[in-house]
Formats: sequence, structure tokens, C-alpha cells
Amino acid sequence: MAAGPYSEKVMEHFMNPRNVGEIENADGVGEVGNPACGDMMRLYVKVEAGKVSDAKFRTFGCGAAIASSSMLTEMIKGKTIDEARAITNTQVSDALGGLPEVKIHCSVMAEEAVKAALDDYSKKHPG
Amino acid sequence: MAAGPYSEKVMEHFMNPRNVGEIENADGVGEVGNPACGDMMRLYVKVEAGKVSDAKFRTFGCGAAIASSSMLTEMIKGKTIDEARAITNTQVSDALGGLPEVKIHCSVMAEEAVKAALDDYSKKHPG
Amino acid sequence: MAHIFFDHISTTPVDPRVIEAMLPYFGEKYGNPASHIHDLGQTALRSLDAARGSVARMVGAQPGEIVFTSGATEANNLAIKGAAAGSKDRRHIIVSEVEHFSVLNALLPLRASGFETTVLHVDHDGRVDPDDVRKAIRPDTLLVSVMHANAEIGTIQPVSEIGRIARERGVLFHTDATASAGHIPVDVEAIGADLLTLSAHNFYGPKGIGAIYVRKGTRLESMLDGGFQEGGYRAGTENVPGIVGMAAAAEIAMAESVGWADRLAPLGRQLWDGLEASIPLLHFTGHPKERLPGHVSFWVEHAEGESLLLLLNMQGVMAASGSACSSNLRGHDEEDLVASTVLKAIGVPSDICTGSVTFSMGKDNTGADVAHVLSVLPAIVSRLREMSPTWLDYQKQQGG
Amino acid sequence: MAHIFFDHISTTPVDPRVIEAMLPYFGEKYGNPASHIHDLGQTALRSLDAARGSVARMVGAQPGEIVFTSGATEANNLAIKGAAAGSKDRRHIIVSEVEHFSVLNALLPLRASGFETTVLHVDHDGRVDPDDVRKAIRPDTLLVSVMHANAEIGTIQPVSEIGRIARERGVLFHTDATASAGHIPVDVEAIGADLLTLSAHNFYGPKGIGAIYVRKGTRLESMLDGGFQEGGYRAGTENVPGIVGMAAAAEIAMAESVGWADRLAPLGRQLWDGLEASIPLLHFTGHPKERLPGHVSFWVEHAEGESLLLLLNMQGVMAASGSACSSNLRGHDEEDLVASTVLKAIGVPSDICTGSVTFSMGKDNTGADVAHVLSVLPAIVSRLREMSPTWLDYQKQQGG
Ligand SMILES: Cc1ncc(COP(=O)(O)O)c(C=O)c1O
Ligand SMILES: Cc1ncc(COP(=O)(O)O)c(C=O)c1O
Repeated sequence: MAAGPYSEKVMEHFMNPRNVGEIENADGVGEVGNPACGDMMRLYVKVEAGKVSDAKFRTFGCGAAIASSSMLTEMIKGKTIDEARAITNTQVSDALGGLPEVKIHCSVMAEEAVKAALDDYSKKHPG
Repeated sequence: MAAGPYSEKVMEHFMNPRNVGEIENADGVGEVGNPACGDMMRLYVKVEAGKVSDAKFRTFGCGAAIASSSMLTEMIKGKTIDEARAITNTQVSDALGGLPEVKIHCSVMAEEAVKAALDDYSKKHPG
Repeated sequence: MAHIFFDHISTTPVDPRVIEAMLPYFGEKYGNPASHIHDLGQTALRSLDAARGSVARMVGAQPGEIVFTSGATEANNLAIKGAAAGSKDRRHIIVSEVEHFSVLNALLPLRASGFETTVLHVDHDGRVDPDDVRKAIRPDTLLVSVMHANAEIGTIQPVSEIGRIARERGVLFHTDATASAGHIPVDVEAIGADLLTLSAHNFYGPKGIGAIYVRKGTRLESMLDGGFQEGGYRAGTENVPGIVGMAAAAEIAMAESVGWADRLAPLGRQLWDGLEASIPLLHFTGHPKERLPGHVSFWVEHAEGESLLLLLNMQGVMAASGSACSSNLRGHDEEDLVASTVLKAIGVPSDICTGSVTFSMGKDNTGADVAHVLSVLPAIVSRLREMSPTWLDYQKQQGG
Repeated sequence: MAHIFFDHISTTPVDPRVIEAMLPYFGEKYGNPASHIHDLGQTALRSLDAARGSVARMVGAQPGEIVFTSGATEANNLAIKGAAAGSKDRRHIIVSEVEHFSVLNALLPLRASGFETTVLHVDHDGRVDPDDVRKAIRPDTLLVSVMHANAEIGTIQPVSEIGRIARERGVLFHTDATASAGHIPVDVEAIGADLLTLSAHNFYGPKGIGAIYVRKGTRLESMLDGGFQEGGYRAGTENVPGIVGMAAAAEIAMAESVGWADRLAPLGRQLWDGLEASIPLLHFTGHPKERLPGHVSFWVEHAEGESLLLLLNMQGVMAASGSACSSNLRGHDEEDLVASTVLKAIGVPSDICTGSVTFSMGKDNTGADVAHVLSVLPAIVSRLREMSPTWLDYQKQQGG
């Protein structure tokens, strides 16, 4: 494979992102970031029986942002809401084999997107 | 020949200086320069019938100083006293195919040596 | 896989003839010109003199007016700081806002020590209005520095007009010809430059060597103090192989660069037209006509620049971006990701300017390279847009 | 004709293995490390990282503490001026009188801007007394700069002692290891250096590249402002082939330099003894023991230095002189002929010090080279003396 600035894992997720798209009538949608800052992520989750049964994303952003989004969706699928909420940016970046220092914020964006999507879910499904 | 910092003519005179030595009972001796300044020249002349019949030198100094000394002795031999006095440093340096700017003073030293030697001659042979 | 280098503005491959010219100066003719008392030193010194002549000829200067430096950054720093240090009373400097960081940042210590600076705006095409230069000149103006051509957007500045104005007003004129020299004609008399920056690796010479033209009589203080080299403007043992290489590159450029430009200009036009026809919401940057031959720059909406470059690279196409995200992946924190000041200067909206791309062709690129790029880029843009939430919203909006 | 290079102190031939390591970085791996988003740039960046590791290892540093420069002159200027610019209150600098001009002259603009300097004397062997350093340190002392080894007279300074004193007193210590690195062990911890200068062309690497070691945490302002390279200490596109070459030279030196020194030290001794035995009125300069291996320097009475070198060169022997007359044949007037400050410092009488010679051997010199030099030099000295009026007078005087 070509020598990119990223780890092989990042490049693999960037080239073949998992779960791109949107979920019709998603149970929760979270949007974080801002194109002005170079990246923006919209995360859709489906929740069944207290677990994240499906997740899809659309991201505008750099290689790290897209790979972080892809990795995140893989990580939260099948997790309980609490487990998904507990995912940290470090876990995302570790799962990707590390990110350049200046790109840590991309994994932070992924972490924030889950929280935003689950907040949205909680708001729509109170109690 | 090796590529020296000097013209071929300078190197030729430096390698094969003409008229090195001293004239016993010289009619005039001129000494100019100072080893502290890097060069010193002693010029001996023999004068016959108002002409410089012989000239020899000893010089402590760089390549340009030795070549200038050598060239000078060649130039004054056979000249009248007035002709020899009229020789300029530029004539010496031109005859050598030119000298580096910082070495012009070596040809000046040669010019001054003739004048000093002829002054000495005049002093010893008044009238 | 394809291997298409469209990033000549960042650097160029060293021409094989240049390599051949340099090679003997490493292991055989390795003398130090300062040791010119012996054969090896003398050989080095003579090569240095000859090389200075070639580089001087390239820009219409006298050999004694060429000072070799370690590259364009040093030359720009020397031009600005050296002129400032050599100035008695004049403490005002004028630059354009699209100068390279090695000009803009060289001003920082000067400002701290009391210099005043005027940073001229550029128009939508990235050009300085010579009239703005005229208006900005004050009685205490020392120097005007406006680059010849911009690397990122390709725009060529009206340097001759600016040079004329500076001359009329008795102000020094420096122009950074890093991106232009070797590609389009650069002549210090035509430009009216007192100081002019050159960089070898930008015209098929080696990295680590550049030069500054210093018009005879220009007051310039050295930045590197030490030995007697470079007429007192720049101490340090000369990079003889680099200098010989720069001279060889200059000779090649003098002989061939008109031909390169004649070939690259239509290739650039072809790329431009092809992009325009195949990618919607694509915006070209820089001046449409007054630009470097073979240089095509643009930004696209709804696709981020680094991602574009990564995907292009996967297709064997190497290019550059002024996007923040790709600017400095080696920095220590997010603040090191600085969006291009040039794109901001020409009014690209900051919320979407991240999708910028600079394609810069070189003498060895072909029509097939252009065709390949045109065959892969539309799909790359579409792919990224399909992934982008902003594109989705845009389409919904368009759909009504 | 013989071809004997005894002027390694001025520069060295690039080792063939170094040339081989560099070559691919001109025409193939020509990427700019700043363009690390694509393959060619990424390759360049990785090579840069690896090279930094090699150079760091050579002096016992961390890779992040190595800043590549265009050479020793830039490194010395950066050490002195960069530390000065980074200093808040401390405005006193201590150097030795035998430092290279790139240290001594770097002080000139600082003095003009209010810095005070102490220039330490050296003893007859050219050594600084560490106690003098201790005494010279004041509460406002910022930096001590004492070179590791002197090029002209070969003397090695007691840098570890000086480094220890500087550390104790909380003062920065810079040492210029241009002449020593790659030839004798140089370790930043053993020396206690905060800043250390390196030059590739002095240890079989290419010209135009050097480095400065900057101990982590040392305050140093950049001199070349611009892009993001070299951790902010030094802007400008990296000289990738040069850096790769310097690293290759460092690797070779790490593996082989102990062997070189073991061979050169006795060759140097042989030359020393031979000269002593065959040439009257010859005076060695520098420390007899604490000196660079294969380095023999001296002056002779009644024979001028440039003439000695010219005649040696005619016999195929290339050497250097600290003599005024050979110092700068390219200058514009006599004032550019500056006699060695080093010879003055060690008390060589100024009226006869013009006959100085520095023989500096390198890894490829042999015993046969020494024998050749010993076979030609006595006759050369005699020949010049025979021509000299001072020798005539001296002999008359001796004769009674
Ligand atoms: C001790 C020392 N430092 C610095 C330098 C300057 O090196 P460069 O001219 O390669 O920049 C020299 C050059 O001879 C030197 O001997
Ligand atoms: C216009 C211009 N000037 C100066 C520079 C600095 O050149 P270097 O990094 O080779 O010193 C660049 C580099 O891209 C440039 O584009």
C-alpha cells in the first residue's frame, strides 16, 4: 500500500469506510463539528432493547475524520447505551493504530458525536 | 601545469625566479617591505655607463612578491637609470599577466625597491 | 499504478543533467574554495565563479550581484532583515498579504524592533494593484516586497509596474521569484528589482541551495557572520556541488524553459477546461490568464482538501492543498493547522475553503497525465460528497 | 605526480557510500517533506526522521534535539544569536579568542545591541583554562562558547570541565564541534553541552549541510523565519539529500572513526618527528598531546607561508596556512589579508608568523603520504630561505 501520513488502519478505514449513509427514522441523530473547522460529522443511531443496533454516518472532513467516524460506528454497534456513551476518543484513536497529534481532535469529534446522538435519542425517548 | 591562484606568468617566475642572489660590491642596494607585513625585498644593482648592467634580489614573501621581484630585475636590466626609475608597479603587474587585487602591493614593493636601490646608488655616487 | 507528479510547486525532481554536473564535486573535486592556494581549492573556486555567471545570466544580472544562500527562505529573510539592518532612518516596509511565510514572518522580529509594515490587499485574482503600492509608500519607506508568482494560486504579480513605482520613489524593491524563475522569464532589469530571490529546487536543481540577487550598491547587512565568502553578504563554506547544480539547472532553464512553458500552458488550459466541464461547484483560484504555465488551482464545495489529496494519491496523482487539515500533520496541536492565508486573501469563504487543490505540472508531464487526472478526480469528488452531510443538505435544498 | 590531500580541516571528500546514499534523493525520491500527504513527500519525511536519528546518535542526543542547518557557520550564528534573542535579562557572553570567525563575528551585532562579551585568552598551546571560565561568569552571563577542537592548530579544549562549570552556574554552554565530530568522540552528555555545532563536510559528508544540537528546553530563537520546518528553529525546505548524506556520514563515523584515529595518531606523530628532525627553526603549534589525530601544525622561520603552500602544491601536496598572505586572495584590498588570530593568540611572534602550515590528514592518507611530504618539504623550506634576505642576515649573524 502507498505510504500515507496515517497508520495502515486509518488508511484502510478511510479507503473503505464502514456504515456510510443515513438511517431513515433514526432513533437518534448527532451532529458535531463545523465545516469551517475542516470537519463535520453526522451520526445516526438505531436503538433496540437498550442497545445500539445500527449506526451510520456522514462526515465532511480529512482522512482522520472519516476513519474515526467509520471506526466509531463499528465500535458502538451492539453496545448498550451506557457502554456507547463511555467510549473515549483515545479508544477510537487506539483502535485506529494512533493518530497524528494534530488530528486527535478528529477522534474527539467522534466521541462527541455518540454523546450527541444518544442525547438526541434520550430527548426523543424520555423515561 | 597545476591550476594556481596566479596567472601562468606569475607561477612561471615564482617557480623559476630570475636573478636571485646578491651582487658583491653592488653599486646600489634597496631594501623595502618588512617580514611583519609578509614580505621584504632586497634589490642589488650594478650600474655601468648610466645603465643598470646587472640586478639581483632576495625576497621573503608570497608568490606574487617573488614573481614581482624576478620580473622587476628582468625589466630594469639594460635600462638607463631614468628609465628604471620610471617603471611603475602597473608595468610590473602587467608584465606578469596581472595580479590579484590583494597582491597589488607586491608590485608596489618592486617599484619601491628600484627607487630605493637607485637612491642608494645616487647617494654613493654623487654628482 | 500511475505515478503523476502534479506538485512541482513544492519541489521538482533534479534533472539528470544537473545530477551529472554535480556528481564530480562530491568525491573528486571536493575542494573548499577558501583553500584556493592548492589545486583542489582552486578548482572549486573556478567552478564557483563559473556557476555564479550562469545564475547571473539567468536573471540578467552581473555575476558579482549573485549571493548564494541555502534556499529561498534564507534569501527572503536576508532580503528583508538584511535591508532593514542596513537602513539608517527608513523604518517602513510594504509587502503583499499573499507573500510566502518566509517574507511575512521575517517581518515579525522587525515589528518588534520598531519597524512599521503595510500589508497590501490583493484582488479576487490574487493580484496587487500597483496603485496601492504607490499610495502606501511614505517618506520613510525602505522596501517594497511583492512576489513574482504565487505558488498556491499561480497568479503572476505586476512586478514591473511595482518596480517602476519603487524606483521612482527611491524605495528598494524585492521580489520573490521562487515560484517563477526557470518557468517564465525573470529579468532584474525588466522587473526593476534591487533584490530578487531564487531557489534551485523549484527549477529542477537540488534542494539546499538558492540565491539572492543584490543590485550593486544596495545596502544589505549579512545575517550569517563568519568568514570571507560571498562578498561579505553570507559567510560559510560554499555548497559547491549545490551551487554547480543550481548553475546547471539555470543553464537548462535558459535553453529550454520557453519550450516547457509553450507546452505546459495548453496542458494547463486542457486541465482547467476538463475540470470545469466535469465537476460542479468547482471554483478556480488565481488569475485566469496571468498565471504560471501548467498551474491549475481551485476549490470544490462539499469535499475536504486533505481527503481529496489522499484519494488522488491512491490513484497515483500527487498534488498539494492550501487546506488547513493537510498543512502540517507534523505539528503538535490543532493550532499548527493553519488554513491558507492566500485563500482567505482572495475571498474564498472560510467555511468551505478547505477543499482546495493545487495542481502544478512540470516539464515531464504529458497530456496523458492530464487525461488520467480528469478521469479520476470527478469520481473522487463525488465519493467524498456522497459521504458529506453538507452535500446531502445541499441537494435536499436544491431538490426543493 | 603525487596527489596528497593534507587539508582535511578545510573540507573532506564525500565518502562513496555517502554519495550512494544521497543519489536517489535527487532524481527519484525528490519529494518535499512538507508535502507528506502524498507518497513522494512521505518518503522524504521518513528519510528525514531516520537521518535525524542517525545524527542524534552520533552525539548522544535525542532526535528531537537535532536541528539541521546549512552548515557550521549557520549553526554557530544560530547558537549565539538565537540564544541571545531568546534571553530576557542575561546579556553577557563568554567566548575564547581562538573561536572560529563564525562565533567571533556573530558577537559583533550583539555588542552593537548592548550585549557584553568576555573573550578568554588561551595559553601557549591554545587551551582555555577552565578556571578562567569560572572567573569570567557573572550573574548576567547567558552563554559560554568554547570550541571542541581548533582547526588551525589542532588543540582540543577541556570542554567537559568547562561544561561542568557552566552547568553548575546555570549558564548555557555551546561548543563548536566542527573540527572534532566524526574524528574523536563527541557526546553532548559527556561534554555537558546545551548547544553543539556539527558540519557534514568536515567528516566525509557533503557541503551545505550541518546541524545544531539544542538540548531540550533550551531557549533559542529562530534566525530564519518562514514555514514549519525543524521544530520552529529553522524554516526552509529541508535539504533532504544533504541531510541523508550527513546521516550516512554519521553512521560511517560511528562505525569507523575510532579506527581512523588509531591509524592517524601515529601517522601524525611520524610526521611531527620527521619535521622536527629535518627542518631547523621549525616550531610546532597547538597542544602536543591534546590534539586532533593526524593534525600537525607549525611555523618555520625565514620562509613565507603562501610560498610554502604553493611549492608544496607543485609537489602534489595540498595543505593550509594561517598566513595572512594566503588567507583571502579574493579580497578587494590588502586589508582583506588578515593574519591568523589564532597564531597571535598563542604568542607566535607577528613578524615571523607568516610561515605557518597546517597539515591535516584524513582517513585515506597513508604512511607513504607522510614519507612523501617529509621528502619534499625540507628542500622547499631551504629553497625559500635561500631566496630570503632575512635568512642571509640570520646566517651571517650565526656565522659571527
Ligand atoms: C571550528 C570551525 N567552526 C566553524 C567553521 C565554519 O564552517 P563552515 O565554513 O563549513 O560553515 C569552521 C570552518 O573551517 C571551523 O573550523
Ligand atoms: C513563493 C515562495 N517563496 C519562498 C518559498 C520558500 O522556499 P524554501 O522552503 O525552499 O526555502 C516558497 C516555498 O514554497 C515559495 O513558494
